[in-house]
Amino acid sequence: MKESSFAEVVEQIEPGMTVMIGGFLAVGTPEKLITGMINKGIDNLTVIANETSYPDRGIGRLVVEKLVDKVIVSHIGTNPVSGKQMNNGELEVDLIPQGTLVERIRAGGAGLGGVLTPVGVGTKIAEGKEILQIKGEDYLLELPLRADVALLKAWKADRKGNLIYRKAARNFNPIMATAADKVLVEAEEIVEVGKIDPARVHTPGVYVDMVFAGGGDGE
Amino acid sequence: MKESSFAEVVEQIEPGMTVMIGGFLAVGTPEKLITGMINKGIDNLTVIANETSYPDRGIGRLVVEKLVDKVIVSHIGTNPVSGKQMNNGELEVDLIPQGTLVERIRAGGAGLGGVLTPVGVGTKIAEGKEILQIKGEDYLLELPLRADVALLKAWKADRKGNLIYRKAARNFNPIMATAADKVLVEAEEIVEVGKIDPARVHTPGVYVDMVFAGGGDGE
Amino acid sequence: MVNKTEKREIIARRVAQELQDGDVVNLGIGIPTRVVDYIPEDIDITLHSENGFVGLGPAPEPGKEDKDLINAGGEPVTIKKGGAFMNSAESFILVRGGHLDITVLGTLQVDEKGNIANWMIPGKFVPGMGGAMDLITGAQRVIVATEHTIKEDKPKILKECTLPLSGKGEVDLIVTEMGVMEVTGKGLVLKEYNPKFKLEYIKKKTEAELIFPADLQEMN
Amino acid sequence: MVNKTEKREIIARRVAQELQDGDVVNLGIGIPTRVVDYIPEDIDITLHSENGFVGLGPAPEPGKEDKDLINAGGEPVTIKKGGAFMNSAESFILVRGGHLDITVLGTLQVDEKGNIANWMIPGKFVPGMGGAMDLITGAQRVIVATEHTIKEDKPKILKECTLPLSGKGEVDLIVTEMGVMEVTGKGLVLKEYNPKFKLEYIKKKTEAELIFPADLQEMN
Repeated sequence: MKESSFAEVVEQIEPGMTVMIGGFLAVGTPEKLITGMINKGIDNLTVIANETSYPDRGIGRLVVEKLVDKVIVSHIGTNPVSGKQMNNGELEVDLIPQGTLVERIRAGGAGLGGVLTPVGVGTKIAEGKEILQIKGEDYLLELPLRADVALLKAWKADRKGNLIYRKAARNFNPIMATAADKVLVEAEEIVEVGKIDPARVHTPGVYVDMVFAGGGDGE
Repeated sequence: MKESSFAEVVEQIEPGMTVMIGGFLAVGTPEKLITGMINKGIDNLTVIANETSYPDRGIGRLVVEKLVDKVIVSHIGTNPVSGKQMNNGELEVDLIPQGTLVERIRAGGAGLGGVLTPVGVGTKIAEGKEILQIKGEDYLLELPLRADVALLKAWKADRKGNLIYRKAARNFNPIMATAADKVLVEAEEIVEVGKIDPARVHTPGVYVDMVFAGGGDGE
Repeated sequence: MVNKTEKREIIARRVAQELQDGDVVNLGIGIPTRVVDYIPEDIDITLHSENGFVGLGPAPEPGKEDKDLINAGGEPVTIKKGGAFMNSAESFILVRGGHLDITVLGTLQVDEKGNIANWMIPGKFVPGMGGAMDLITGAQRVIVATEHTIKEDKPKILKECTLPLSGKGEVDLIVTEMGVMEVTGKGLVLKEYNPKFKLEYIKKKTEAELIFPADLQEMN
Repeated sequence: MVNKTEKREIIARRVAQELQDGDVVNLGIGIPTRVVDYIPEDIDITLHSENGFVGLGPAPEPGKEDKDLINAGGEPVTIKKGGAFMNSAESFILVRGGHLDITVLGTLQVDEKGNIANWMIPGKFVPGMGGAMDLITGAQRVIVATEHTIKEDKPKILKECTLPLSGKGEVDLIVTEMGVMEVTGKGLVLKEYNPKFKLEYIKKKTEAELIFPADLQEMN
C-alpha cells in the first residue's frame, strides 16, 4: 500500500538530506509537505528545485525559516530573502541554467553519466567543467543530479501511486520522480486503481514510494 | 495549414534520404506512408527505427522491396529478409541497444552533444567509441541521431498538428517527432483545433510539418 | 524626448514586426512580454512558456485565474485552443533543440559581437539565469529588446560586455527606442533609426561601434 | 531424463520463486515469458514491457486482441488496471535508471564471471540485442533462465563466453533445469540442484567451475 498519512510521509524527511522539490514559482509545489517540514524544523537541507519562489509561498518558505543550507536552482530573483542569505553567507547558491538543471536531474534518474549541452559554453558556467568537442561544436559535460527524497505535488494519484499533474503544475515533477531514493507525493486527490486511464499517467506508480491526500482546489 | 493530402506528404520523401520511422514491430508504424513509398519506388534509403519488423508489415516491407541501403536499428531478428540481405551485402545493418538508440534520437532532437550510457561498456558495441570515466564509472559516448524526415503514426491529430498516440503505439513516435528536419504524420483521424485537451497532447503541433488522415481501426 | 512608457511601446511595436506567420516564440519578462499586444492579427504565432506549455494566451479575466496556469514570470495566464502542456525537460528540448524560432529578451548589457549579459552583477544583483541561457543558445534567432541606455546616459550596447555572459555571440538583433541594430560579421549595423533622435546622439549613447549602411531606414 | 517441456516448466517455476511482492520485473522472450504462470497469487508483481508500458497483463481472449497493444515479442497482450503507457525513452529511463528490480532473460552463453552473450553468433545468427543490453546493464538483478546445455551435450555455462558479450559481469543468478547458480566474487556457486540429476552429471555438463557449498539444497 503506497497510500500513507501526512505524518508518515513527513517522517521520511530528515535534517541534512538532499531534497528535490517540484514546482515552478510555487505552482506544482507540495505546500502541505513544506508546512510539515517547517513545523518539524527539518533543517540543514540541500534543496534542488527550479527556483526559491516567494518568501510566503512554496520553497521560499523553507528559506525564510532558515532550514536550507544550499540551493541548486536556476533563479533566486523572486525571493529577496534568498539573495540576502546568500550575501550573508547563510545560504550557498548554485545557479544552473534551467534546461541544464532539468536535464541533469533526468540523467540522474535515467542512469546516464551526464549531459552534454551547448548552454553555458563561453560563460562563467563553464568554469572548471570539462568541454567536449563533438562534430566541431563545444559541449559542457554537466553531471547527473540525484536526491535522497523527491517531494512532488500531483493532482490525482491512484492507490498504486500512478500520478497525473494538472496543467502547468507538471513542470519538474515527473522528472524528479525518477531521480530520488524515495519519492513522496502530495496529491490533491487519491482515487481507486483503475480510475486513471493508463494512457493519461504522467508518472507510473513504480516510481512512487508514498502518497497522501492533501486536498486542493483543482478543477 | 498543416493538413495535407496523402500525395503531398509522400512527395516530401526522396530517394537517398535518412528516414526515421516510428513503431515497434509494426505497431505505431505509418503503413499507408510505407505503401506510398513502395508505390513510388523511393529507394537508397537509410532507415532509423526500432527494428525491421516483419516481411509483410511495417518497415520490413521497405526492406523486402530493396528500397533500403542501411538500417540503424536494435533488432532484425523478426525479419529473415533483413538478415539475408545483410549477409549478401545488400543491406548495411547498424545494431544499437534499444535504450541507446532512442536516447541518441532524443539527443538529436534536444540539441545535446551526445549520450553518456553505461550500456555496451566491455562489449563489441564499445569498439571505436570514446569512453568517459565519471565518478569511477565508465560511460560510452554515443552520438546524436537526426533524420531528413520522420514518418510517424498518430491516433488523433488536430489541424495544428497536435498528436495523440494510442496505447503501445506511442513508442518511438514522440521522440522521433523532435529529431528530423521534416515531420510527416499519418493520423487515423484529424479533428478540429480544440478537440484535443492540451493536457493530453503527446507531440505538440510545433514539431509537425504535415499530417494526413489515413483512417484506421482504433478504439 | 520620449518618456519611459513611450520607449517601451516603440520597442515592443518594432519587435512585433520581426515575427512571421507560424513562428514559435518565447517572450521574456518586461518589454518582451508587451510584444504580444502588437502582433498583427493576420499572422498566427505560437507562444512558448518555458514552465511547460505552448499556446500561451492572454491574462484571464479577474476572478478567472487558474492556480495551475501561470507564465514563466509567475503571472496568471490562459492557454489557447490547440496549445499543449509538457514537462520541463520537454520544454527545454523545444528550446535547446532549435525548435524555437525566436526568443525576445531584455538585458543588462549586449555587445557588438553578439554577446549578452543578463543574469548577474557580481556582488550586487544575482537573480540567476532561469531559462535565459538555454533560450539564448537554443533559439534560431535571438532578439534583444531593451532601452538604449541605463537612465539616459550609461550605455548598454557595448564594445564588449563587462558583466558575466549569458551567451557568447548568440544575439542576432537589438531593438531599442533609438533604432534597430543587426549583429553581423563586420560589426553592429544600424539598420533603422528613430527620427526622434539625431544620428549623432544615437552614436554618442552607444559604446559599440555603429556601422551606418547606405540603406539606413527610418524606424516604424 | 526430463523432456524439453518439463525442463522449461522446472526453470520457469523456480525463477518465479525469486520474485518478491512489489517487484518491477521484465520477462524476456521464451522461457522467461512463462515465469508469469508460476507467480504466487499472494504477491503483487508489476511487469514491464520495453515497448512502452508497465502493468503487462495476460493474453487477450481470441477475437479481443487490440492492434495497438503488444508485448516486446510482438504478441497481443493486455494491460492491467493501474498500468501506465510511456514512450520508448521513458521506458528505458525505467530500465537504465535502476528502477527495474529484476530482468529475466534467456541466453546463448553465460559464464562464471557473470558475463552474458545473447545477441549474435558472428556470421551465423545476428538478430541484434533489442532491449537486452539495456536490461542487463540497468536491472538491479539479472536472472538468466536457460536450459543447462545446448542439445544435451554442448555447455552453455562457460568459464568464459566466446561469443560477443551483451553485458560484462552483470549476471546475478542462473536458473536451469539442473540447478540454481549464483555468480559470486569467488566464482559460480551451485546453491540448489535438481535431484533428478546426479551432481557428477551436472558438473560434467557445466564448463564453468562449479563451487559446491556446504549448505547445497535441493531445488523445488
